[in-house]
Amino acid sequence: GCSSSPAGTDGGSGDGKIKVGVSIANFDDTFLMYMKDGMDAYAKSLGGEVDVTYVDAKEDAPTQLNQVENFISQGMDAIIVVPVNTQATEPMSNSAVAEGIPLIYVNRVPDYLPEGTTFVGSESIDAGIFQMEYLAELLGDEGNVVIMQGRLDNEASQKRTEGVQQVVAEHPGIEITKTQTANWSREEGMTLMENWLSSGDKINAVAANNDDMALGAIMAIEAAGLLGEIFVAGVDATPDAIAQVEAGKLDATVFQDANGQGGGAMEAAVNLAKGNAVDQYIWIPFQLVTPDNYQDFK
Amino acid sequence: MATEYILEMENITKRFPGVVALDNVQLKVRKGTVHALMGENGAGKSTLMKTIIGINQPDEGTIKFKGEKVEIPDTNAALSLGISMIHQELNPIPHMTVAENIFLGREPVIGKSGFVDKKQMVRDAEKLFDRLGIAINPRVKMKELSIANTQIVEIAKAISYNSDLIIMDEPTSAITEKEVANLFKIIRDLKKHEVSIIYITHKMDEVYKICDDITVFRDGQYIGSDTAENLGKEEMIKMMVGRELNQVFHKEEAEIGDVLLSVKNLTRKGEFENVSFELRRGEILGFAGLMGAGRTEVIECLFGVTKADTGEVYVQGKKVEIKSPEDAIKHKMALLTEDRKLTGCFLVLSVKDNMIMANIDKFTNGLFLNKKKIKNVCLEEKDKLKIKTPHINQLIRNLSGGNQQKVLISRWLLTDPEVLILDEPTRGIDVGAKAEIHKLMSKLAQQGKAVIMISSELPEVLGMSDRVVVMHEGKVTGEFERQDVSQEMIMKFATGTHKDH
Amino acid sequence: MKNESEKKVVTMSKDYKELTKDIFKKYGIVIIFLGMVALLSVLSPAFLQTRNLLNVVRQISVIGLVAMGVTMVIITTGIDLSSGSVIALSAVVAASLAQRPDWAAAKFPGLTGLPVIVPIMAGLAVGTIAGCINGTVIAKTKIPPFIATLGMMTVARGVALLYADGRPISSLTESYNFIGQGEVLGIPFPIILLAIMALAMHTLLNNTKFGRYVYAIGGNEQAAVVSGLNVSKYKILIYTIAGFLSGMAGIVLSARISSGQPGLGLGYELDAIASAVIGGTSLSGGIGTIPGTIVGALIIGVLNNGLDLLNVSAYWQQIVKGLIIVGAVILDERKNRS
Amino acid sequence: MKNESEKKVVTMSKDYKELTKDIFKKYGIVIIFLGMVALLSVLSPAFLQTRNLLNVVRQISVIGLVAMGVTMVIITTGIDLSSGSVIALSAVVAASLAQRPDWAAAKFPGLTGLPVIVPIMAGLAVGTIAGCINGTVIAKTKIPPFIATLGMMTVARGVALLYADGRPISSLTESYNFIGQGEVLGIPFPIILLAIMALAMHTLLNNTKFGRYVYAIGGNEQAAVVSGLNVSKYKILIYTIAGFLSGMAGIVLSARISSGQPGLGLGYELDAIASAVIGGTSLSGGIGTIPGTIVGALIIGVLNNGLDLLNVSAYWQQIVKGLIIVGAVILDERKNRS
Ligand SMILES: Nc1ncnc2c1ncn2[C@@H]1O[C@H](COP(=O)(O)OP(=O)(O)OP(=O)(O)O)[C@@H](O)[C@H]1O
Ligand SMILES: Nc1ncnc2c1ncn2[C@@H]1O[C@H](COP(=O)(O)OP(=O)(O)OP(=O)(O)O)[C@@H](O)[C@H]1O
Ligand SMILES: [Mg+2]
Ligand SMILES: [Mg+2]
Repeated sequence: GCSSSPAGTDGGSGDGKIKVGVSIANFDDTFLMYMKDGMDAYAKSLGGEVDVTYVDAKEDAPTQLNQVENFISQGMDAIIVVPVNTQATEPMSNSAVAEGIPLIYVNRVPDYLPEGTTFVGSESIDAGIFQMEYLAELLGDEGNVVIMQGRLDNEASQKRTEGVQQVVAEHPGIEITKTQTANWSREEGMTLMENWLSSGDKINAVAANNDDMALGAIMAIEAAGLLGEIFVAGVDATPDAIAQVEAGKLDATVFQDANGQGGGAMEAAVNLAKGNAVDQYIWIPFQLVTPDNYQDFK
Repeated sequence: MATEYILEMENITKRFPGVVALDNVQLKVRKGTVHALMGENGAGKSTLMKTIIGINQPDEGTIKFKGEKVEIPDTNAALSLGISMIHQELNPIPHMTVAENIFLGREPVIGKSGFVDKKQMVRDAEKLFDRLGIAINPRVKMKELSIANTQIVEIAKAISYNSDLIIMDEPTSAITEKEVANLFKIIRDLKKHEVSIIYITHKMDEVYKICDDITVFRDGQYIGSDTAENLGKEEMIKMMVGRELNQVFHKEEAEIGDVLLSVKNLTRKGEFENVSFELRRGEILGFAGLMGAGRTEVIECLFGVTKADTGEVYVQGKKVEIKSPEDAIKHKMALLTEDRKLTGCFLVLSVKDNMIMANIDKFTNGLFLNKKKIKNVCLEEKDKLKIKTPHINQLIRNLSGGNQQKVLISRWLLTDPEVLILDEPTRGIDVGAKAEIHKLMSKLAQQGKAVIMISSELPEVLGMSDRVVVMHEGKVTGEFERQDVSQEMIMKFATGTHKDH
Repeated sequence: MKNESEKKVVTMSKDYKELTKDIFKKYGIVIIFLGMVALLSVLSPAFLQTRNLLNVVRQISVIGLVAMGVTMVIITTGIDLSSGSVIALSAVVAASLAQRPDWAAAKFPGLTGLPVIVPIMAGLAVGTIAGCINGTVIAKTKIPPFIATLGMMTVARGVALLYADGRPISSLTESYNFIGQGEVLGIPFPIILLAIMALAMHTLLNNTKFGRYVYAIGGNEQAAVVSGLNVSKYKILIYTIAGFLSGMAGIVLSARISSGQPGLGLGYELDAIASAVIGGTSLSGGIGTIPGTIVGALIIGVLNNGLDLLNVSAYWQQIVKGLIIVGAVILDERKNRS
Repeated sequence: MKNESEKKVVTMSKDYKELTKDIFKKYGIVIIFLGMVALLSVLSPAFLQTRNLLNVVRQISVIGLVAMGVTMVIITTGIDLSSGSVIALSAVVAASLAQRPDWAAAKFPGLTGLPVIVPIMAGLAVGTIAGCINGTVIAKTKIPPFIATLGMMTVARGVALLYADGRPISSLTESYNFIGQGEVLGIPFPIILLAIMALAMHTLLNNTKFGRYVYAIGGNEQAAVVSGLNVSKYKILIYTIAGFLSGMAGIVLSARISSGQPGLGLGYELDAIASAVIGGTSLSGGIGTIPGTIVGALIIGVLNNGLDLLNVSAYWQQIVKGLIIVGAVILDERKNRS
């Protein structure tokens, strides 16, 4: 990969500690919290060397921009951002680059990644692709698939949905019959599935944009006595989801290496703050979790 | 010369759900006269006035103004025709100044900029007040004014439109004799300028002091019209109530007993100072004074609505702490407040709920309400006070003002009070009902209870009280036994001029 | 006298004439609701199936519980923006005490497998305390309920996140899950709970002194004070009951999804307020009923369900939902709710 | 007459005594705000730097714009829940007409590189129309503003999502971005815009007939009606202006992040209402000022900024923020806002 040289850092603030500001898209998001754990763990592993500030952007791009501006005026040595939206990163990238503060994006790839900024994470669309390819296999290349989307304006939701759609397009026997949002929520996933099942339309598989919605769908399916007749796949590989894979209720989920992404981002931040060079794109791939390999992810 | 009418209303009918408020009525007002519109509470007077000012649309009938048939879809239309109105329900905008209230919708602007000329507005208000002999600062907010001054502002506002026809719906319900006299002076002056006035009141004497013609309604129907000269008071009242009515006050002697309530040196800084008085069983104690004398403040403080700075209250000889109306009610006191709308009615609740609210405990079986008892008692009260409402589940806000007042009185009667405090109890109440309330007061006194009555109608104070306390600017200036008191004396002490000799 | 009786007859006959109009006025929202049901059963054959109808009611049971408390609060001219967050807080607290012993990642490894009454009491207590704080702040400091409960909305969500460290608390005991998923005689338990609470709340508002006082405080607070009501005390009680119901909703919700999550209930406060207002509760106080609110919640529930059944696309669902809610309130003739 | 003047003297002397108390009563919230600023500058040296202060004001400029419209609406006893969604709708529409010609994924490939006035007018028009619909529905059908604007909130969000197909509309022209990111004489453009609009709105409310009518309608609608005001007309106008300001906020916001997104502005309505109420606007109508609202918005802005500067953890931020907002309103003595 191409490497970026850190632009004019002084290698830490007055007291010798490296100050890192982290703006996370949403603290209500379970996956992102596991990623935060990864960052924390890495920072702690360095002893008292790093001083980290976490802020919650509450899924609002302008709030995130405010937070990055605040970090800049606080004189952070590096800034880590889990972008709310990858197409709204231009102003913060420009501000950080202009001030010579290294900016590391995690988890979601911004469209605009100028010199001086870095990305750590995976391709969102892959999650949908992995998930759907496995479902297609289970379906034997025919049947009706329904998609449960996350928040409609949310990028991960759109990319994962796109991934599912791409795979379905390659399988003429499979049809997407319904696409609807359950806003990342287990409760809404359950409600939506109940309503879909009520409608009496044939459903063979559910591709959910995250695990919580998938788990909600499973509960509705189980209540309707259809467990085993409808395949369900989620994304994130949360502990709850792994437990359901183990129980044989969830057919698949996609492991996104929260720890790896979080730790990787923090590592990059510390390195850049110290003036060391890192790759501009640090890829941490998705992995499919199925009953065959769930033990590796427990 | 044929009589020239400024307003001719014919065959007006107005229905509300469950009520025919106006049934084919008529009203003809001669130019440059004061026309009294008389009738009991709920006769339909206000309803008719609201059709003139464009708030109500009549279901049937025609309105001619200055000889031409007119449609009045909204108030704006009425105002531009040259009709303005003093509403029975006062309508202040509390957080705006007096001047802003008066000139709402007609603000003077600076040039053509659309910017309000606030200074000019205040000057205009001052000019208006000067002309009308009113001493109110136009810069203060409406909420600072007493209810009496609020009414005066509304009078001034209606007059300031320079209309050809001014409707006055009970303009004197909240003000005292002094201001009434001033209002009459203004009215005479307006008459000289050919302004016509429709005058609604429940104070019979006012009619003969100021009005030229009289029209009487009863139960939404037109009963008749005549000139004030031709139509005598007894005859008019008979037309209003449909039967003979004895006009003297129903003061019946009661045995005066022990001291029931005694108030010592009650003070609330800025409102009243060192107010002391005693109240005995069987007594009706009148409170007289000009507006702003602080009578309302005293009894609201006594009742625990506000907190006293210093002073003591004794009930049956025992010192009591009254920190809230709840405490006062526990000590068997009851207070009919002065401001019906603000502190009296639960407007969106039914007549029934309004009646029982101060004493629900009386209507419960254990945890639950005894709805049957509530219904029976309320129906009884409705009959007793002749409250005009289609049913007791009617919302109180749909009742006429006087009938609302009756509902509130029965609320307090239902608490079985030992001390009944009435602040302007007959405000807006018709002659018949007034007599009923007076009878009731006498009856309570005879039962060994006691009544405090604040009233700005001197004849009422003189007619009903065993003793009269007179207040002036927050201080008690005099106290008189029934036999020693006269109207002149009260006025002297109420204006503070008793010290001048 | 003759006139009197004549007049009564006139009034009566008119009454009969206007009876239909009056019925629509009084039951307008019910009729609108029935219209929606009729339309949906034509459009989607699945709609009227028992199973789907049970679904709808089960789905609204959480909002229904919250909306009843909110109704009472709104009747007193208050508002409760904190219900969604209180749901979350009660859900995580209750869930943390209802975890299965076999779950490795239990929040309190020493406190698993407790009798179901423990998490239930804990969840209800959390809601009750939150409500009591709301009520006390509002009654004692006289700040607007909007601000007080907005504060609680933020604080309770923060505490829920802190308590759960942003993560779901899962793997709950069967007996706890029963609250959200169980059935009694074929009727889902949340529905039974909603019905019982609705009956209790309706009785409370309609047949008790407390109920009359709620309406009185909303109708005219100053008049209530003068009538001898201890308004502060009742306000505290009212918000406390609302908090209790939110706490119960949090338990039902977490039991329904077998997981207490700090993000639960987001935006539920608006749905609850909307249910109350659609059902005829006046935001200027003094007016509102429990049956009305339940119909309001049903309208929202039927709408969500129906649009899913009809497979209306996600974006359009929002648009249609907004229009129908406004339309229903416009058609409803009881207008004085603002 | 003698008595009158005597009484005035009494009042005057009392006035002098209570002057300090009165000042706190009137400017309490400003003093609280200054207290917060003082505390923060002690706790965090970064806080008082010009750059940080400009940050704060720039950050509140969007909420400030919306809150001014909301203030006017609340003064009339109304409420506007739709502002957040209207922001999003105006942002996506404006952004779709402000895309750079070199951008392959442009929404309207034929309509790129237009003069900046086109997207601005489009964004403002969207907001104005939405506001006008709000106002018309409220004035003509008499349904509660809460429901009408709740409907608009859902509908506008749905339309924004539909229009943008859920995706951000990015790569906007430099001249458009200037609105959100530009500076004039070192002062960020959004601040200048906020200042100009605040001045205009303050003048409108304070010095024009229209302003008097806003207060009159809120203070006592019946009184406004009997004074011959066309209340419907003014209500429509008031909501229209609020919509216009939300539209403007949408433009500033999208220009600030160089992207129009259908998820923008979520929850901003609550922040805007909170700003107005913290600033002294009474939810029961008739009271409220633009300077007060700006101070309210500044308190929220300073709080967000300060908590970030002090490195308060995210969960605690919510808790602290909730407590401080409630605390500020409690300390503020102007209580009659409920
Ligand atoms: N909006 C309304 N809805 C239903 N009934 C109404 C309404 N307004 C007035 N009424 C009824 O119409 C009748 C006439 O009322 P109105 O206010 O005109 O009486 P009034 O003669 O002015 O009495 P008062 O002397 O007490 O003021 C009453 O029976 C009243 O209950
Ligand atoms: N809300 C208020 N704010 C400030 N001053 C008030 C307020 N209410 C009343 N006052 C003042 O208190 C004094 C007494 O009020 P009020 O006129 O009610 O007395 P009153 O003796 O009850 O007279 P009346 O019963 O004839 O109206 C007046 O000077 C009045 O201006
Ligand atoms: Mg009347
Ligand atoms: Mg008085």
